[in-house]
Amino acid sequence: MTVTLHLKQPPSVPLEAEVLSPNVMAELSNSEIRSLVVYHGKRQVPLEEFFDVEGERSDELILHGELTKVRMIGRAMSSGSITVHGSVGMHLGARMTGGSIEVHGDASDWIGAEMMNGFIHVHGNAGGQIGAAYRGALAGMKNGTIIVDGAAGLEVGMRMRRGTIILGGPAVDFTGLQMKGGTIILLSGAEIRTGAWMNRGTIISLKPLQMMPTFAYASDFNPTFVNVYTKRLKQFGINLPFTASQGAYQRYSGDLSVPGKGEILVWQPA
Amino acid sequence: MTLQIIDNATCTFCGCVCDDIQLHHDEVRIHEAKKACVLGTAYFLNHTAEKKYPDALIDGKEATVEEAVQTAATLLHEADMPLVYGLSNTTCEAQKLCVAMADQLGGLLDSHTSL
Amino acid sequence: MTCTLGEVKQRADFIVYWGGNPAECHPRHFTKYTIMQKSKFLPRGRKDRTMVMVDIRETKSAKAANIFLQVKPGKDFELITILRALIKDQQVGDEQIAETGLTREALDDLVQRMKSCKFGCFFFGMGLSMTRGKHMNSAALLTLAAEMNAFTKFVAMPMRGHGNVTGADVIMRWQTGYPFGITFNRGYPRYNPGEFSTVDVLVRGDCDAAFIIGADPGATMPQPAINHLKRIPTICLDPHVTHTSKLARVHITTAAQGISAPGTAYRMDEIPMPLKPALKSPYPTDEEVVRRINEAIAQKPFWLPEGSQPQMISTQV
Amino acid sequence: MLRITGGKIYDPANGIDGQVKDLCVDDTGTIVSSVDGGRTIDASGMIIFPGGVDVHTHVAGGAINFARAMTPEDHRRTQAFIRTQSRRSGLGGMAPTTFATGYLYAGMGFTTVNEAAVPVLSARHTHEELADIPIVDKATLTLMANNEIMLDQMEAGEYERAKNVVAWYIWAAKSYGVKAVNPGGVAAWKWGSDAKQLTDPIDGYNSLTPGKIVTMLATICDDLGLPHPMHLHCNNLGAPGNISTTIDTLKHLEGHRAHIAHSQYHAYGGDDWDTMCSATVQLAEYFNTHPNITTDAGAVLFGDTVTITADGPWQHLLYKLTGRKWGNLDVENETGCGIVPYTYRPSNLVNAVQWASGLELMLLIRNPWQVFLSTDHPNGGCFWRYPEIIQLLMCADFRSECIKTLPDRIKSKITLPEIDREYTLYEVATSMSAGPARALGLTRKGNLGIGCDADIVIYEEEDDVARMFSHPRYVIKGGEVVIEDGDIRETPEGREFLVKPSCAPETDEFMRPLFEDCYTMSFENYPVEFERIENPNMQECVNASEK
Repeated sequence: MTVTLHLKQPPSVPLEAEVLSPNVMAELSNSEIRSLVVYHGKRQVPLEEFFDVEGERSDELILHGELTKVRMIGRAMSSGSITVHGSVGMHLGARMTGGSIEVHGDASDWIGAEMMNGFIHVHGNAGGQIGAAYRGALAGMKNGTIIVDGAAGLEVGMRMRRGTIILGGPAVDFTGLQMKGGTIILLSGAEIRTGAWMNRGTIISLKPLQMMPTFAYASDFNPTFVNVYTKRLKQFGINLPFTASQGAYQRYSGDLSVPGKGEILVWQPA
Repeated sequence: MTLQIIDNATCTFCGCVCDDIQLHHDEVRIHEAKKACVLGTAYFLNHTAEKKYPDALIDGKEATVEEAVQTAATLLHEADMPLVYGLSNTTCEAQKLCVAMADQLGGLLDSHTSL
Repeated sequence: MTCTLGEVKQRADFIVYWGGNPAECHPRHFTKYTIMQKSKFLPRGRKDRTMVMVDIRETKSAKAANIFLQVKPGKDFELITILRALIKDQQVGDEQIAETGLTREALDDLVQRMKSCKFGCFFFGMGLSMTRGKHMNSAALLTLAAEMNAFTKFVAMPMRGHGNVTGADVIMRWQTGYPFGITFNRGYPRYNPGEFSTVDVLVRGDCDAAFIIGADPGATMPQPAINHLKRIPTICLDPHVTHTSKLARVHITTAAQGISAPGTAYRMDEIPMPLKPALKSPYPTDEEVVRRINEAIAQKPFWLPEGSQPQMISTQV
Repeated sequence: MLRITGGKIYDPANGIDGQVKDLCVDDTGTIVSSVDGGRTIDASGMIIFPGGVDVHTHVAGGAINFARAMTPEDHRRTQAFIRTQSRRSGLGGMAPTTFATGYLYAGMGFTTVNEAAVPVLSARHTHEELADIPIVDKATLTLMANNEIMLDQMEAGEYERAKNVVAWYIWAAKSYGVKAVNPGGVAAWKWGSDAKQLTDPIDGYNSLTPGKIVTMLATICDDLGLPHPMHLHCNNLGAPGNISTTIDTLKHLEGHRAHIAHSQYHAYGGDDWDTMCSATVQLAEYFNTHPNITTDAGAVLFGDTVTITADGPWQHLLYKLTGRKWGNLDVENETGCGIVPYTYRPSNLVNAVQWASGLELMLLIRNPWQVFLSTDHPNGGCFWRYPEIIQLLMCADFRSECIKTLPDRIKSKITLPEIDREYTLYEVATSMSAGPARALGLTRKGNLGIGCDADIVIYEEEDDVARMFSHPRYVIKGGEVVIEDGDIRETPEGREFLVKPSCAPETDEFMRPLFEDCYTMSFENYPVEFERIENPNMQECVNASEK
């Protein structure tokens, strides 16, 4: 049994719909779900004004449609699953504490911002501030995993404390800005200022990076933890090279300006 | 004709907001802005008390201020997500009312700073 | 890590302008507030002060500086970050320093001067805050200034541009808690630059009406933003008929602040100044027009039905 | 018009301790002996207090507004007031927005607040913010002790001139009195150092010491006849062993009236952070033998807050200790201020000593007319948490429970466990209303006598003291019911109290050249225009010798 929602017409202004969460739907009847309140701009309207709703009382949520203006899907969810067939708006899975979200399409900014735990997989591209801290907050994501198959925007993993972010496509600027822990894996590299002001944590890039001047080259090595990571990532179809016969990681440490103990590992094929 | 003088006038052209300007004016235009810099002088001398523009325009046609006020209120009130923006070249007194407007409308509020 | 301009005038013996051109954009900044003034603490005025200009090209302002540091375009963030490392005696490679367009000698000298001054001040302009990196560039300089206080007194201040933009910032903060980029769509203020800031809102087409005052986005914003303003009902208040007025559904001509409209404006250091208008305008003031629009809106049904909301919530979205 | 019947009245200003009595209020919002018609509130079984008075808080002006900008993360997690047709929205938290400040104060029965730190240069700004704080009445104190023009006169021994300068500034800032912060220390801080010893000359001066500033400024306040005496934030705030500085400062005040701000921060023994302990017994003893001085607790509550004071050196120390974000704001010629978000934790020994010291002072100073409820908002905790302090004062058992959560090593550092005093309702009413009103010289406040302002709080008696004081049944401000059953009913504008001390007419001409030397504003544009003050209310200055 699932709850399946089809978007009837795209909203003309952003639709804030934090009720699109398995926790909210789990105990509700179909008619209760239809009358949940969403915010079309400033107007409070029932969910059914924008969605056809099938099913009830389930923590498996399936969404269909062009949802790019629909924000806060899965916000603060703690369990269950959301599957989206289409593209979604900002704050997908922000502050979530558990459960999983899968998007067959693109996502926007602030995916998994300040999330505590859980799993997000976006098959298309994403925006900026993935797993980041909101303005002023000291810590971004504290645990969990975010995978984006495509490209990403600015400030990915800003101030993240734990957890893993994996980007299949390239990122833009300030990836891992002020990072405090956790791991960011860049399969296609990033533009500039990667790891700027990072304190702790690890950024692994399989493509060459333009390093910040305040990172110092330490050594070439093949750390065993990459080995461990590789095994974990296999289930998502991601292969990290780690054997010495394939090449080695150049290890940079920084950011000296903090001064921080973060590390950036850049893969150098043999 | 003798010009009237205002001492310690304030120039709002740039963020320095110098308040030591001496303005010489004849009630229609300012003829001299002593102590003001080139930018400030141009700002003071380019404005006049003449009526160069229509009071208001609605869809490009001249209208009274009252008509324009009512039309503006209707358009803003009908919107689902109105935006109040700018707030640079205006007084604090007007800015406070603009914040009140966004609050009253339930809309977006933003200034030049975010650019 | 900020102060009033009077503090700078009185005490600053080391002044750095970063990415700004005061000689042409804030012509009296030098003479009235900073390098040219004599004070009780700096009796010889200009001679007692050192001025450094950091910019990507040698502007008119650079000629007035004791030291001009030409940074490569787009390398401000890197340069400031290097300085943050250097003041903490961290080792940064020559090659890395060279990428910013400057030499180790120049930076060592700068750091030594920064540490040995009695009162240092950074002023930063749009050349820093509006180039790649944007607010992070400003944040970098503010952080550097804060960290310099471990050695001596140091402050940083933005060189705000147009008129009373500081006033807007200050007022929004006390009335809403946030300086810009705010939405009230849930009945209380929420803040997220990038989501609720105007360029982003317009480019994405997230609003369905716009009220523009004291700005001319029709002349300054990117084309997709202007196109959206054309699509939706736009209302514009301005002393002139501007580009925005021409694309707007409604334009109202108002008196110009400080020329024919009285009131208050904030200086870039957040000091409010009274306005003394010289002329009488044939047009109403912004204040009067906005008040009348607010009153007209108040006559219409309120968007949140009375009693439908709690008066206070303890958990926000 | 309003009649309140059957309530138990606690009105220390008139010696009324729980007697059942009717209160009548006329159309001007004044308490009168009888009224005809109007609403009647049946307060049978309820408790009636005069509206609370906060003698020391920071709710408006450049510094708190800077703190607002620095703490967006706190605005997001705090309570939000939703917009209604007639009422503005707002956010509470560590540095509430102006509208929310009014709602929150009124919501817990406070009707008068004193903004304790206004730099003259941003006074215009402070008044604009105060105008946006609804419901409560307001007073402001001008920061003086580091004003270089005044210090220069003191150094030169020109007492009369110094006095005129102070009078001139008070009226220019449209304020109600004088606040002295870390005398001489902030001026030194502007060069990156600090003034620690009361008898050492201040950096940049030959003979002027912090001690001399304290004595002279207190004399000036007395001679000008200000209704509120000098409001003093002593040197060496927050430092271990600062009790000696504090006692030394108090000795410089012999024979003068004075109010010592947030004395908790000035009552530490020990030599460093490891040995720091409470020295409140010594400080309380001084207060108990010197009725000429009053103080407010500056109590600390565990939890998050943002510290903001005109004491730049202390702030920078905090920043270094915590590594949290830091903002510092210096105002030309007058004062500076610093801002650091901070979390007080029971597990932290220093914080635990601070928590205990605030309560100790309130319990060890015997006369509640001398020690008032405050947290030095937002420094020790947010003002809307005052009911938690009242509970700690009224319930010794609750206090013991709280002490149990502190680290064991705390026992040798504090006196609190040995104190079994419990505040009575009468003492609470004195400490949160009647006492601070008297210290401020606001004769119509904190007083339910005939002719006073009808600022009245009505509580339903409850065992849960914290709940009772945070949820008054009714709050009446100036005769208007503003809070009823926890709902905001009305949000009238408050008044602002001002004084105009006498000032020699030649002061203007004397000030002009000095002014133009240090400031960047035109002399003429500097004083705040009287017309800008919303609902001004002039209070008289009476020279002590004329009393």
